[in-house]
Amino acid sequence: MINDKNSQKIVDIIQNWARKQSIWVLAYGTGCGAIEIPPTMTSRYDAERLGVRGAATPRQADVLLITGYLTTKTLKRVIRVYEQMQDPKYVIGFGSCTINGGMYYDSYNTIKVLDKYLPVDVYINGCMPRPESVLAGFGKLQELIGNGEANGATKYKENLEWYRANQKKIIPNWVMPEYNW
Amino acid sequence: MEMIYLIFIIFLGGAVATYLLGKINGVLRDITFLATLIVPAVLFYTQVSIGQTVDFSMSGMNLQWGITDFGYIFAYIVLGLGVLAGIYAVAAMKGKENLGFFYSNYILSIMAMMGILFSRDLVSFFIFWEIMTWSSYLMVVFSGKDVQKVGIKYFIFSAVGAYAMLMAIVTTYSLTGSMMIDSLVTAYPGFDFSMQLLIPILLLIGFGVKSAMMPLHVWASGSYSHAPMAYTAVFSGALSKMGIYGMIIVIVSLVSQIPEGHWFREVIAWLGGITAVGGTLWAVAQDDAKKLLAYSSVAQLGYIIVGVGVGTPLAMLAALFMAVMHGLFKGTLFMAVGAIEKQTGTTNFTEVTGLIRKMPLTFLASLMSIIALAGIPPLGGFIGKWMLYESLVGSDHYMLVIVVFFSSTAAFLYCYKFLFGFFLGQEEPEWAHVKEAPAMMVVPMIIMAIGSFILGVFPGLILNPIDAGLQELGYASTQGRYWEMSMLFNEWGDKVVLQPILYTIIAVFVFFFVFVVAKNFKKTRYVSTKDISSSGEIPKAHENLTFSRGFFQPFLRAVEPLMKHQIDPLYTGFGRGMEAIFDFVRRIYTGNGQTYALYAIIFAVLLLIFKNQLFGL
Amino acid sequence: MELLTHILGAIATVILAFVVGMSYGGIVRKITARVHNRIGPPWYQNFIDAFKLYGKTTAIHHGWMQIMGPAFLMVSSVVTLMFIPVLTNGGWFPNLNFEGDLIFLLYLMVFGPLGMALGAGQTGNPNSAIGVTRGLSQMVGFEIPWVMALVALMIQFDTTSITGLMEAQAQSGTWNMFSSPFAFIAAVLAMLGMFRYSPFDIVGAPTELASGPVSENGGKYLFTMMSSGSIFAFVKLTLYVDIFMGGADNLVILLLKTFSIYMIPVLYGIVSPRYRTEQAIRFFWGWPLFFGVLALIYASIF
Amino acid sequence: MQQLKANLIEHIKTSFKDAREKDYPNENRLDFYVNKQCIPSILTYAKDRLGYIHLSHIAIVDWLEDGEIELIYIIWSPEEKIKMFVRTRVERENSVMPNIDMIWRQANTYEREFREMYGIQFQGLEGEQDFLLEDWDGPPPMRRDFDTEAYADDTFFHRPGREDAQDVREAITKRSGEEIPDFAKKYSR
Repeated sequence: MINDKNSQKIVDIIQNWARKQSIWVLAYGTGCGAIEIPPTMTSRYDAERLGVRGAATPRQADVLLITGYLTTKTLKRVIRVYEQMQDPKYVIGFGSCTINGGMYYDSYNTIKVLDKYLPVDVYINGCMPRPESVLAGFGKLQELIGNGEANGATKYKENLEWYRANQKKIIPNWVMPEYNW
Repeated sequence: MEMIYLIFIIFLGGAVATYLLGKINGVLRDITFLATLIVPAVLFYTQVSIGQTVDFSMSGMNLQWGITDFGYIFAYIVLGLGVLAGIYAVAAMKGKENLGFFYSNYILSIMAMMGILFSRDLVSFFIFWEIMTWSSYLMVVFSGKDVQKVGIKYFIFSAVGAYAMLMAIVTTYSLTGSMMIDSLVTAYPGFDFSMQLLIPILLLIGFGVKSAMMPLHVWASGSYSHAPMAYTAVFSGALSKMGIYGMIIVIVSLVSQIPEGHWFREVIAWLGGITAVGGTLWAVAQDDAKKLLAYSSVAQLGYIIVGVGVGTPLAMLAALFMAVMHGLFKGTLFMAVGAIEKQTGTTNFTEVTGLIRKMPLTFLASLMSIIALAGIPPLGGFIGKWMLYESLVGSDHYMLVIVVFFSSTAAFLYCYKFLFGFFLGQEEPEWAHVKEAPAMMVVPMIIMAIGSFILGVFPGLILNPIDAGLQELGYASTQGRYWEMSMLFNEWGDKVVLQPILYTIIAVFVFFFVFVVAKNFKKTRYVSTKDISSSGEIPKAHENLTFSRGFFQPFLRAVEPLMKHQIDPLYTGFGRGMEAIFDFVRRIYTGNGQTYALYAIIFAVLLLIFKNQLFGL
Repeated sequence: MELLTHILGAIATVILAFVVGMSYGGIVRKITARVHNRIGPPWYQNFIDAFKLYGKTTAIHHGWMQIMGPAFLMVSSVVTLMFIPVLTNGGWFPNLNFEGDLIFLLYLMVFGPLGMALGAGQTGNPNSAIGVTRGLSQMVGFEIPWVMALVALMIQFDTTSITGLMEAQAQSGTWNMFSSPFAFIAAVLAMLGMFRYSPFDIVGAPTELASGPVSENGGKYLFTMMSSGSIFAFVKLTLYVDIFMGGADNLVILLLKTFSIYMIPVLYGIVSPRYRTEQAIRFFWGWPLFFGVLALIYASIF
Repeated sequence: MQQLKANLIEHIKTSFKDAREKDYPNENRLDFYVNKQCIPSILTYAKDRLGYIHLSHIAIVDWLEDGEIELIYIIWSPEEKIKMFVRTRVERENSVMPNIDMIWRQANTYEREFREMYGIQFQGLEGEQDFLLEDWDGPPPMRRDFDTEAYADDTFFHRPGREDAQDVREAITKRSGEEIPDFAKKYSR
């Protein structure tokens, strides 16, 4: 009964519903994007009504919200934070900088394409994206989770070598604990 | 031959033999040492019956030895702790120098304590008391560190206590013409009031020093932390209880006979309460485990003194139960500190961290003892605390119960500090090599921890002899009224039933253990304590992230006004003043013949001037 | 058979406490949101969060003690619940109401936080330990007025058991909050600290301490802590209702009374900033202590 | 003010023979070129004798055409209210500057930054670990001959579609037929 595929499916549906309704966000506030988070959370836009809520540490968080450009120095920390998060976990790339480098397209120390290094589930476009688009992004993520399509973490796990190769290319001194869960 | 003599002969002979064998062979010495502890203990429990006495005469004084019901309780503590700590000591002191001296001293201490419990007359009581003091003094200075500061402090306070006691004994003899404790008790109500006040106060100074009562506790922190830990377990666990033993006899048998005794007891109870608060607050402020436990001992003895001072049957039960429990858990904790000191070489919380995975059994014993110390059910410390509170509330000591409660709540702080400081927190590579202590050290700790667990569920086991002892002191039987095998009642008949509580806790625990913890634990994998969420940073191996300095700083800031007043400076000031006077006196002797001649002339002149007044001519 | 009903009743009590505590938590979030002029999450949001946390994988541990910590907390909450008379006449929840008394309860309630503190210590995160030390220090602060209030009640009614206090209230016909008002005030002021809403929430301050003791715990650990926290909240509220408001005859009255008393720390907390630890301690040793002393004097005179 | 300035110049010129004054119209400013070996001594002298107790800034200019790098130590005397610029030039390649962080502790931060960003070495500079650039193995990035775009192209991934550099406004015009106002056209590419 428990190992029955159909019952597992039902459990998945319920769990996906719960995951969708309860999104605890760890905002990695690099760059200017962090300033868009307070209005999103406070009374004007009130993300909490959608179940979106801040988490204090990566262990508790579901969503890693990367708000802006990542230098090679911060990328190391972001990878670390992402690997400390517990499954199921999602990544939202926030702002143009995470998509294609934005205004830092020719900078010598910021990465341009986040999804080469971390599995991004949802991108929120804009420089900066307004709180409305942030909410839209969360809505999209909820939709993906509800359909069981937000499987970035699985992708990361399966293609770990590819991601590692990309990461190590710009972080030559690689000292990081093993990632094996 | 009388069994009582035999016990003492074994003790004495063992002490000498261990000392001598210590020069020849280590193994033989250890075996003799353990035998000297275990054989008398076995003899005592099997052959000596309560009430059995031996009389003899020495230089014209009649002396009497024999064990009473009341002394029997303390004999449990002394012999039980003595044997277990002795086994521990053999492993703990291995490789130290001058061990024969240590062991024979240890045996002498145990013998002296047994002697105190056996003494039915004041002379042998005093002699054994002095042997105890001397042997413990030699233990305090055994390590040879800070002898000036710590040893002298202990020595001076013990000496003052002993002189006070001697004065009381001599006064008693001059008043009654007998050295028997019983005759003092019977003659006491007939004394005049100043004597009725003087004798207990003098005796209490003597006993208060050993039981670290408030103004006389100054020696305790230093001495407890400087003696070898194997001995401190006995020092704090059993030896300090001798002060309690004497104190109970003084307060219950003597002072309670007169109407003013009520106020006397109140003062003692409040002194105990202040001792508890002061000891606790200073314990919270310590960074060294030995010091922390030393101050904690002072605080715990404070609770016992509160119980003794209040003196209702329930309070006496509480005090004696706590005395037994304190021997158990504080002995374990001192042993644990000794084990950690042996394995790491330091006892400072700011240096040692993260030993839980290296010394799991020591941690387990410490955890159980700490739970007992904090008074959390279902371990034994709770029983004593519960009875103390109920007795305080029941006997209208409303402010005192708040004071005691404050102290015991603040005790959680140092309890956590002890566990966190040593066992939890970051695992530093510096201590990666640390192994669990040898079995001979761990087993006594575990036995005692289990003992405090059993007493927490079946307090009747130890309340039974306590009850017999209290009846000896003139209390009515309390069994059925205040306690049963695993039930407690207060003055108003409200009860705590311990067994269902234990079963509930075990049932819920097992449920979570099986269904949540164990299942989870298997599925998860261990990560080191460097793998923590520290803002995405990866702490390097040498980066020390342990939080151990200024551990309770906010709390200490809040209670700063309470801790501003210390008794130490007063004593130091007194000492300085005396020194100044002596110094002045010394200056008279300049060593110069001219000056002496001048003195003689001045003296003659003064004689001449005042001769009329002096000689009435 | 009797044992079976007892066990079933106990399970029912735990479920009730869990549901009520969780719902209250959700309602508090809603109320907080309304005070902030937000819409806020639905009242059942806490259930969703808990379910999601339970569904998360928990792949790591820092040692036995980290897992035992939440278990300690849960055991403490459940066992404490067993000793609280949920309804005045025992009713459906007989449990162990008559086996313990208030002082026993005071010490039992410390069991969980201590175990939790050990669990937090095992993780090795300095923030956890800092949070724990703050929590323990704060506890010393609020326990004093709280114990004063309890002692005042004990000497007023010559009993230390909760059922005894409830019977005394039933006999006199007035609630203790009216017959011994100072004790009630002291206890309520102590309750502000006990629930750890602001201004006394420095223990798990999310931004400066990274949520303190729970900072290394996610997934199932956090689920266990969250649910036992909810049960514990229900325990405390029921205890207050039992000893100050005469208990409750049925569930509706119980819910009404607990909710109304729950609103005191919640509404005070919503509009308050945060105290530092020593400020919090001094707060409790100010007016609450004064009312505690008044309560003691009042109780020993009358 | 002029008198004061003249005094200061004289003081410095008598003490340091190779100091060349750089004329500058601003009246509360002194400007010198000195040799790099003189830097610690002239700064110490200014700090101890002339009351220039405050190091405002250390500026750096990359004179690519001259093959030199110029360091400008800007110090300030709160009593005389005159800024002093002490300039020195060193070779771009393989040059070692004297270290002044024992005179002003805060100079350490500037010097570590210059070391990383311009590749200038300082004698006996503390702090071997990386300061701003972690894991950097390229050339010093703030030099003028460092081609940041080429480096970025070389090192990082780029998202396709980025290179065409289309004007957003034109793209919108094409898509939805919106007119671009005349004044805006000159900004379009």
